[in-house]
Amino acid sequence: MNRYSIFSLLRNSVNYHQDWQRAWRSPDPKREYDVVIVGGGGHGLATAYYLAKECGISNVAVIEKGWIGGGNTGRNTTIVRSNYLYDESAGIYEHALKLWENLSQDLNYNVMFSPRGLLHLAHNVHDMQEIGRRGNAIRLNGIDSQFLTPAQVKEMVPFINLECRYPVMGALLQPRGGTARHDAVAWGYARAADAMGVDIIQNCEVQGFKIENNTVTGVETSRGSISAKKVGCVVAGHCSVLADMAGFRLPIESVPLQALVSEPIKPILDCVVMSGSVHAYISQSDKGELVIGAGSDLYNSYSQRGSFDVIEATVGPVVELYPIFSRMKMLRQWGGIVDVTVDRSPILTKTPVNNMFFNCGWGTGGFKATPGSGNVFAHSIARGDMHPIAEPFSMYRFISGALIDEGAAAAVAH
Amino acid sequence: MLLIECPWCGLRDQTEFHCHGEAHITRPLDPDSLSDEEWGSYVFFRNNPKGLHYERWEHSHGCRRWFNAARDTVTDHVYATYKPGVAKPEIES
Amino acid sequence: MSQDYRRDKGGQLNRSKTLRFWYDNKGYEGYQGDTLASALLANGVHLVGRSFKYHRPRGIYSAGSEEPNALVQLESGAHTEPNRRATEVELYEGLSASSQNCWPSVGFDIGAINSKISRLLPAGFYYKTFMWPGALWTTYEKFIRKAAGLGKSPTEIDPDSYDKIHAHCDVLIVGAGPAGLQAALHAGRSGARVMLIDEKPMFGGSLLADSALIDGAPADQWVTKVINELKQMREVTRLTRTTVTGYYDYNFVVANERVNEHLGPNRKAGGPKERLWKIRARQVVLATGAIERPLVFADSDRPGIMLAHALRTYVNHYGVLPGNRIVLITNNDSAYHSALDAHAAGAMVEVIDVRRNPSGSLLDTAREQGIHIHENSTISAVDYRRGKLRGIEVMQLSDDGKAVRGVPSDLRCDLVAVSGGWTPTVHLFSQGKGKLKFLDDEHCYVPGERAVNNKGFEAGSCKATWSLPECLKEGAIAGASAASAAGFESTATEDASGTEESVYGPARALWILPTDHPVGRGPKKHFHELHNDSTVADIALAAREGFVSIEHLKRYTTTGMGTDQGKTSNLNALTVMSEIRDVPIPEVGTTTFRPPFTPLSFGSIVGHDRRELFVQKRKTAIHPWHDRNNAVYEDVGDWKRPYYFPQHGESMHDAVQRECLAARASAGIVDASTLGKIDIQGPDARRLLNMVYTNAWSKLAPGRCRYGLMLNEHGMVFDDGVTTCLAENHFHMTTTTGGAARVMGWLEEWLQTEWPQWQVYCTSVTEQWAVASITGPNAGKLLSTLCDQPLDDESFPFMSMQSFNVAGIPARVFRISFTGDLTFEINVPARYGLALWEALMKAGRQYDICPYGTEAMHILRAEKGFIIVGQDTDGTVTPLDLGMDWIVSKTKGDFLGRRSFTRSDTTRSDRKQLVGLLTEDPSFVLPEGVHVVEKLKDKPPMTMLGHVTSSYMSPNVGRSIAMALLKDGFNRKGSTLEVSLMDGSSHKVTVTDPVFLKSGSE
Amino acid sequence: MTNTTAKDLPRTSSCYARSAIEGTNSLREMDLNGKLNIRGDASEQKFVDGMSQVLEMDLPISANSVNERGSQRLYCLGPDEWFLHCNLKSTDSLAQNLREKLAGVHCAVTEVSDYYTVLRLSGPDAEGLLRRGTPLDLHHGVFKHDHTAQTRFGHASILLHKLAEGEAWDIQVRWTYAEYLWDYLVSAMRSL
Ligand SMILES: Cc1cc2nc3c(=O)[nH]c(=O)nc-3n(C[C@H](O)[C@H](O)[C@H](O)COP(=O)(O)OP(=O)(O)OC[C@H]3O[C@@H](n4cnc5c(N)ncnc54)[C@H](O)[C@@H]3O)c2cc1C
Ligand SMILES: NC(=O)c1ccc[n+]([C@@H]2O[C@H](COP(=O)([O-])OP(=O)(O)OC[C@H]3O[C@@H](n4cnc5c(N)ncnc54)[C@H](O)[C@@H]3O)[C@@H](O)[C@H]2O)c1
Ligand SMILES: Cc1cc2nc3c(=O)[nH]c(=O)nc-3n(C[C@H](O)[C@H](O)[C@H](O)COP(=O)(O)O)c2cc1C
Ligand SMILES: [Zn+2]
Repeated sequence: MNRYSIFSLLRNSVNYHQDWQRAWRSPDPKREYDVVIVGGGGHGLATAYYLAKECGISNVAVIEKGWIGGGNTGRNTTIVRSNYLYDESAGIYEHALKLWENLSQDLNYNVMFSPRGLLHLAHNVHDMQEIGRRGNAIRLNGIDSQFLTPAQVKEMVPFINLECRYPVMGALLQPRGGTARHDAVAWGYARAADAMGVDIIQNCEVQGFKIENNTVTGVETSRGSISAKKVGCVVAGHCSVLADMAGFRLPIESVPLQALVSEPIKPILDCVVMSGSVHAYISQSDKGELVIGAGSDLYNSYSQRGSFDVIEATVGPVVELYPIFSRMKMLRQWGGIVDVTVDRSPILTKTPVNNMFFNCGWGTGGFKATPGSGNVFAHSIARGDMHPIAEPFSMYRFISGALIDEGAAAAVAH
Repeated sequence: MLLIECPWCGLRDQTEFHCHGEAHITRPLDPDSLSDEEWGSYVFFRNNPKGLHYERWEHSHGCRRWFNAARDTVTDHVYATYKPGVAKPEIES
Repeated sequence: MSQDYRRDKGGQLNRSKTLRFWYDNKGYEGYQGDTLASALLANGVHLVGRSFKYHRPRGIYSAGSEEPNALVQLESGAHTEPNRRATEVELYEGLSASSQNCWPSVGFDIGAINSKISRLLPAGFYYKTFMWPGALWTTYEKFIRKAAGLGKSPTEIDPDSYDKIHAHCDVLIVGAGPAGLQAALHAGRSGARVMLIDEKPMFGGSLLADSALIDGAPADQWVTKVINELKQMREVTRLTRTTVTGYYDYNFVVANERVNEHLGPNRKAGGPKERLWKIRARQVVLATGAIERPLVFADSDRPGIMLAHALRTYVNHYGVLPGNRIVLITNNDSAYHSALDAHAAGAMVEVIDVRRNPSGSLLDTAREQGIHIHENSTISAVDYRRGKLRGIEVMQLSDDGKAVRGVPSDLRCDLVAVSGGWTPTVHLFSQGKGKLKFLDDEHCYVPGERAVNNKGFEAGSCKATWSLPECLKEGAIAGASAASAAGFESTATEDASGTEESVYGPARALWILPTDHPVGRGPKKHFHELHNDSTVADIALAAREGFVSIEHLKRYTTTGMGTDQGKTSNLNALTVMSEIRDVPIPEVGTTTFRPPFTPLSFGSIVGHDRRELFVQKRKTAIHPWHDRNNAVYEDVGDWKRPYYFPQHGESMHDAVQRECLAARASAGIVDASTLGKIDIQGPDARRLLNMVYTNAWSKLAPGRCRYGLMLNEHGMVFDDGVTTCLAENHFHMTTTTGGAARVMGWLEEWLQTEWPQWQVYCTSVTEQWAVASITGPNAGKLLSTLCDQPLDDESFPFMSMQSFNVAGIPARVFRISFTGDLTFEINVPARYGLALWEALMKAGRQYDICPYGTEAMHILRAEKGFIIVGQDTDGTVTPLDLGMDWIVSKTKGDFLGRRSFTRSDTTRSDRKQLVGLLTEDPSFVLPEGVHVVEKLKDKPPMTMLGHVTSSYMSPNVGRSIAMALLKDGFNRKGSTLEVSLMDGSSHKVTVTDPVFLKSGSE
Repeated sequence: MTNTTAKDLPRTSSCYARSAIEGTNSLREMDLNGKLNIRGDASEQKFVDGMSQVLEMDLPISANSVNERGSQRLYCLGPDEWFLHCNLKSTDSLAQNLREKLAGVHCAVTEVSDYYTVLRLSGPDAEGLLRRGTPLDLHHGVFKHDHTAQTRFGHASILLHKLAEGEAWDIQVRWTYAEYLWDYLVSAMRSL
């Protein structure tokens, strides 16, 4: 692997960049792998990377039906934070955040992780209670969190309308929260995994599983049959489709979630601001667009787009909270297919089929977990048993009742 | 933006409706006789198919009646809507 | 300044109306009918901005919404808007605009240093560097951020208003060029409801720049005739200055009308700046035309280089000849129209044709006019110095067109026009989920199969129909067919037939033109994408590095991601990639077309839903009194509820303490109107209650009330309230304020989908009733002054309801209590709410009646250990966790959520349970949300046992009180734990029962 | 004992505090009238007969249709739901009569006079103004005189009734949304 640095950039510029290697190979699938990962999103690629790097398993294929990063990894609003309420959630998201902090160096790929600070606004008494509870829990889990007064919010975001329909009463700040460059995460993991021997196979759709004695032995794909000792499915919005192929169901529904960007402008918003009650999630990318998370349509869909009224219901709150943006323009809107669980927590799990593992249910907020999720999932697959951080997220919690109900408790997305 | 035919009010804009997920899930008559798996499956587990989906809609800004729809989750095409209690129509997709 | 480049005649301008405007603080003049771009060109200004990445000087490239370059900051202050395309901004008196992305000026821009080090900044360079040392990234990032972006966001509040409207039609026609006009005419004649929409200020499309004859007369005369006929049709709506921005499912189309922005910020007319149309059409005819495709040659991004059709538009439509010595470079015939028109307008014109031995009638005409044609040639260099295009170098092409031969010759010129043929405008078709197909002969994508729900037709050059007579014919057929499909009788007629046909020879499939060094390996740059500064070399690099998927290519090079979304560049990017990969273009694929077609203002999307109309404020019937009495409000859902009533500058704390004391000392009154209320009737009403509540309802007698908890099927509490039996089969249910709609929905869901045969009806009556709740030891005495009803325990026991007149108003009075003291909840029809309240206040004067708000209400209930669903519960709490086993019937059989109790996690004995907490220091009030730990450690992480859900200073208990959800809480009663505070300190607490006030009558 | 009589009391909606808008287009809140929500089974003859006898009119039986007699209007809202507008004073007695007449029939009569209020919008632009908030097709060829529909206006659910004559519409709305609706229509008038 060419190492990336300012020096290699200088060296290559002499030759008009003719000598750069492929970031990852484009191999034909082998007949057999130790582990097949289905789904080349951030989570799947990270899983492969950590399998090779930390678990000594590099005979791994990542099988992607389209282009890597083309699922939700490539269409999310890039918010990264770890300030979740429950210990289990704090465990996995903080594990991820710690990995984010050195990810560019680890991968030798600049994923532009930008801990620029992340604000959750509280707009009513209930919100204040919610951030009070969460902020305190986060702190006791050893994670940074601060309460801000409206005046302090104003200092960070001078043009905010504190006196909006639901006045800003306070906020929860996670200084280490921020954003990362979504595409780079997929590419960086792919490149680093590839360098350790992982085969990344694009344009290859898994269409079925080979299952003998209730044990998975491989996958059937649009490019033929591939054997595998173990299979990890990390296909986000498509997890129910894969589960169906394996003969079981998941407590998941796939719904459209939209986002939009404005035209690029010079820097004006230097932190991430989220509001549940005035439903606005906004940050500004390094390229200059305002990146705005929209809501989801509450019907199942695999169409990768949603309704226009969701866009209206997204831009309304943005203008209410930030009236100066009224003359800004939407440049592009798009949608993703998010895999939503009832308790708004992910599923990392063994399944009714031996040697088959699922990592899904990240719904509207799994980008931030990418490194942590890939890491513990890799270890779980390697051990054949769930990593302690992943353990509570088993699909069987929906049978025992041990939900990790971030949804009910906090009702904040992303 | 769907156009949905309320069985009572006719074709209406999607924004008059709410979707309430998968249809034809019957509540077990005797929950006590169910294992935890069976109960969990009834409460939480869903088909979530890619393609034809039978689902419940409510004409919330109209007659406030619930009804069922057969819709393709890939094209978002609504094949049919029908009153509750009616058997699911066979759809060739 | 004079308009040196203005032609003496021609153009659809109002030359009698001179408009003054400012660009970069310099004054200019133009005419009414100009765009900012045409007026600048009339004044010889080409350089209008700096590019995104390399800060290269850029000029006006097109004459329409596809403009990638000429983006300006329009106006300043509250009216400012970034990234406006000068080619679309209509000129008005006093217009002021400035260039973007440059400092100190567009002519001399420090950022242009990027251009000097451009070799270091290939596509994706930032992924490869800025990683060392890790800690410095945030510093690097600041510089990167500053360098990126284009214009500036407004920083003042938008003074304009925006409108939004729904529309329905039988046939919607997008685009009013020859095809669209014909379609409108034919659909309109059938009597169908037609909408004709075009983004330009006037109808006519490409005819506005055309010198063609239709039916023997100049095209604009035909346009006028058609518009006049359309004006006569009552069912035809015509919208100019309106861009169709999105095509969604089921022919739902969004269009943005710029209502009066062309009048400038100081519009006299008033009215909205923009209007958003949300259209449902039965049939959608797309007649969106085509966009000219550029040729890419060395440094073809320089100011003074523009699309050939733009040149024609400026000459014919705007009466501007933007250069005197013009070189036109083309790979096709159609560009010769531009050469001829420019020539006719007085320019010296030469043509560089990349084809070998091109021929055809247009070329013959050109030659006849003395226009020199350099065959099989290209531009190998551009001479742009000191802000001006000065000339070019011409070289011969090799046979395969991939290299240049011979020696360059210089050609002096001040304008270069380019044409690489045309790309059909298929954006909307594709947004509407239509499948595109690639036409090999025409080298472009055209509409293929439509999505099943988006019915309609396409016509004209948006499907690669280039000849005018054909466009006219297709338009007629599309309009007539759409009308028929919508149920109207219609056939296409042969009018507008006598139109002269231009015959076009084949184009040469060559778009990336070589220079004297290999493309991408030398000082000259080939920009296929002007907006984001993406070069052919970038594509090659991306391919080399494995970003071969077109979607990867886009994201790696950012090609097509600018404000123009690659309207002029996308097909060239595909072509380059297809050559590199050596696969046909369809195999390369396209990126996804997404709305909006052109950027859509937030203001327009929001429309009326701003400020007071953002979310309705719901107020109770008693609100006017609250307003008069200084209430501070709390937002609960969309309701405004009095939070407390401060007197004479009291603090919130003081007011609330006073209210709490007064309520228990004598009498308090609270507005409880917002509680949800549902009227339930029918023989199966009890059955329903038995299913939705945890306790038993079979025996509740008429006139009696009972408290109930509602669970979801997970077994978790989601609402509570008191339900009263009004008559044997008739109940009045109350819900929490926030839960009203949810509970109503819950009941309807079960009744309509699971138990339709049950005989029971539910009707929401929340706003039917205004509710004043009086509480305190004197509540009864007070009430008795307003009614003739005996109120003693015997005649009106606790948990019962009676109907009688209060203050002469027919009322339902409930003796129930949320304070633990004697309480009467008086419900009257909402129209009497205020009168009731006023009567109670008047009668209560002798008892020092004290109105209190929600905060005091919360304290009063907490003193008695009553829960608030949503505060002391959070969707993970069962009735057993609340210590409310008494409310869970063991005998009545099944109810919703019951089965979930016996799952392994729900039966754990160490679940979080609701307890009371007493602080060691009675004057210390725990912040809500703090967590309880066994023992504070000196640093996190620490094991949390639970959190404080409610916490107050209780004046009646005389100390602080709190409730908490605590792991294994019931077993911990009596023990001492610690609460960890945000500042790192801790406070000792004792776990107790959550009932703090033992006194109180109910 | 203080006694307040019903008739001199203010009415519910906060719009009453506003004076009607008169001009090319006018908007006002109607005086409070009586309203009954009636649920029942249209396939049950006793119900149908009882209803028509008490109300002295035919029961409209398809959703979004209306019958009128004197000051009484009976809207059919859905398969088992009707809405009666009547004289405020006769509400009680009508409700009483219905309950008596329909005794033994499974049905529900609920007074909701105060739950809703009615705004009347009229004028040449009335349809255009309504289109600012409702997604329904209100074109005269589709939504005819004396048509009714339950639909949406902005965030509010409404019952829309195009009166038998002229460009006039009655909009029934939960009264706590009336102010919002009013303000919205005023905002719409400004953008004509
Ligand atoms: C609009 C939007 C905004 C969001 N905002 C945020 C945010 O701000 N912060 C945050 O943390 N999260 C956010 N999320 C969620 C986040 O994007 C996802 O949780 C996360 O990216 C999931 O990553 P993944 O790798 O699991 O899935 P994906 O990236 O979706 O990858 C799954 C891959 O599996 C492939 N696949 C599917 N089926 C098959 C098959 N049969 N064979 C082979 N391959 C298959 C797919 O093509 C896809 O590439 C957002 C999501 C959306 C849609
Ligand atoms: N000689 C050639 O090769 C060649 C090539 C292209 C076009 N033409 C000529 O151009 C004409 C094509 O006629 P036509 O009617 O198909 O197209 P047109 O270009 O005349 O009209 C299209 C219209 O659609 C409008 N439009 C496009 N997208 C829109 C949107 N999203 N919202 C609102 N308006 C939108 C444009 O403003 C334009 O006015 C013919 O005269 C044809 O001969 C010739
Ligand atoms: C964080 C982020 C920033 C984006 N910025 C831009 C942008 O500046 N310009 C643009 O055209 N699209 C931008 N996009 C949207 C993508 O073009 C694209 O719509 C998205 O990745 C979904 O893919 P699809 O539209 O091809 O389905 C951005 C997407 C994300 C996730
Ligand atoms: Zn309906």
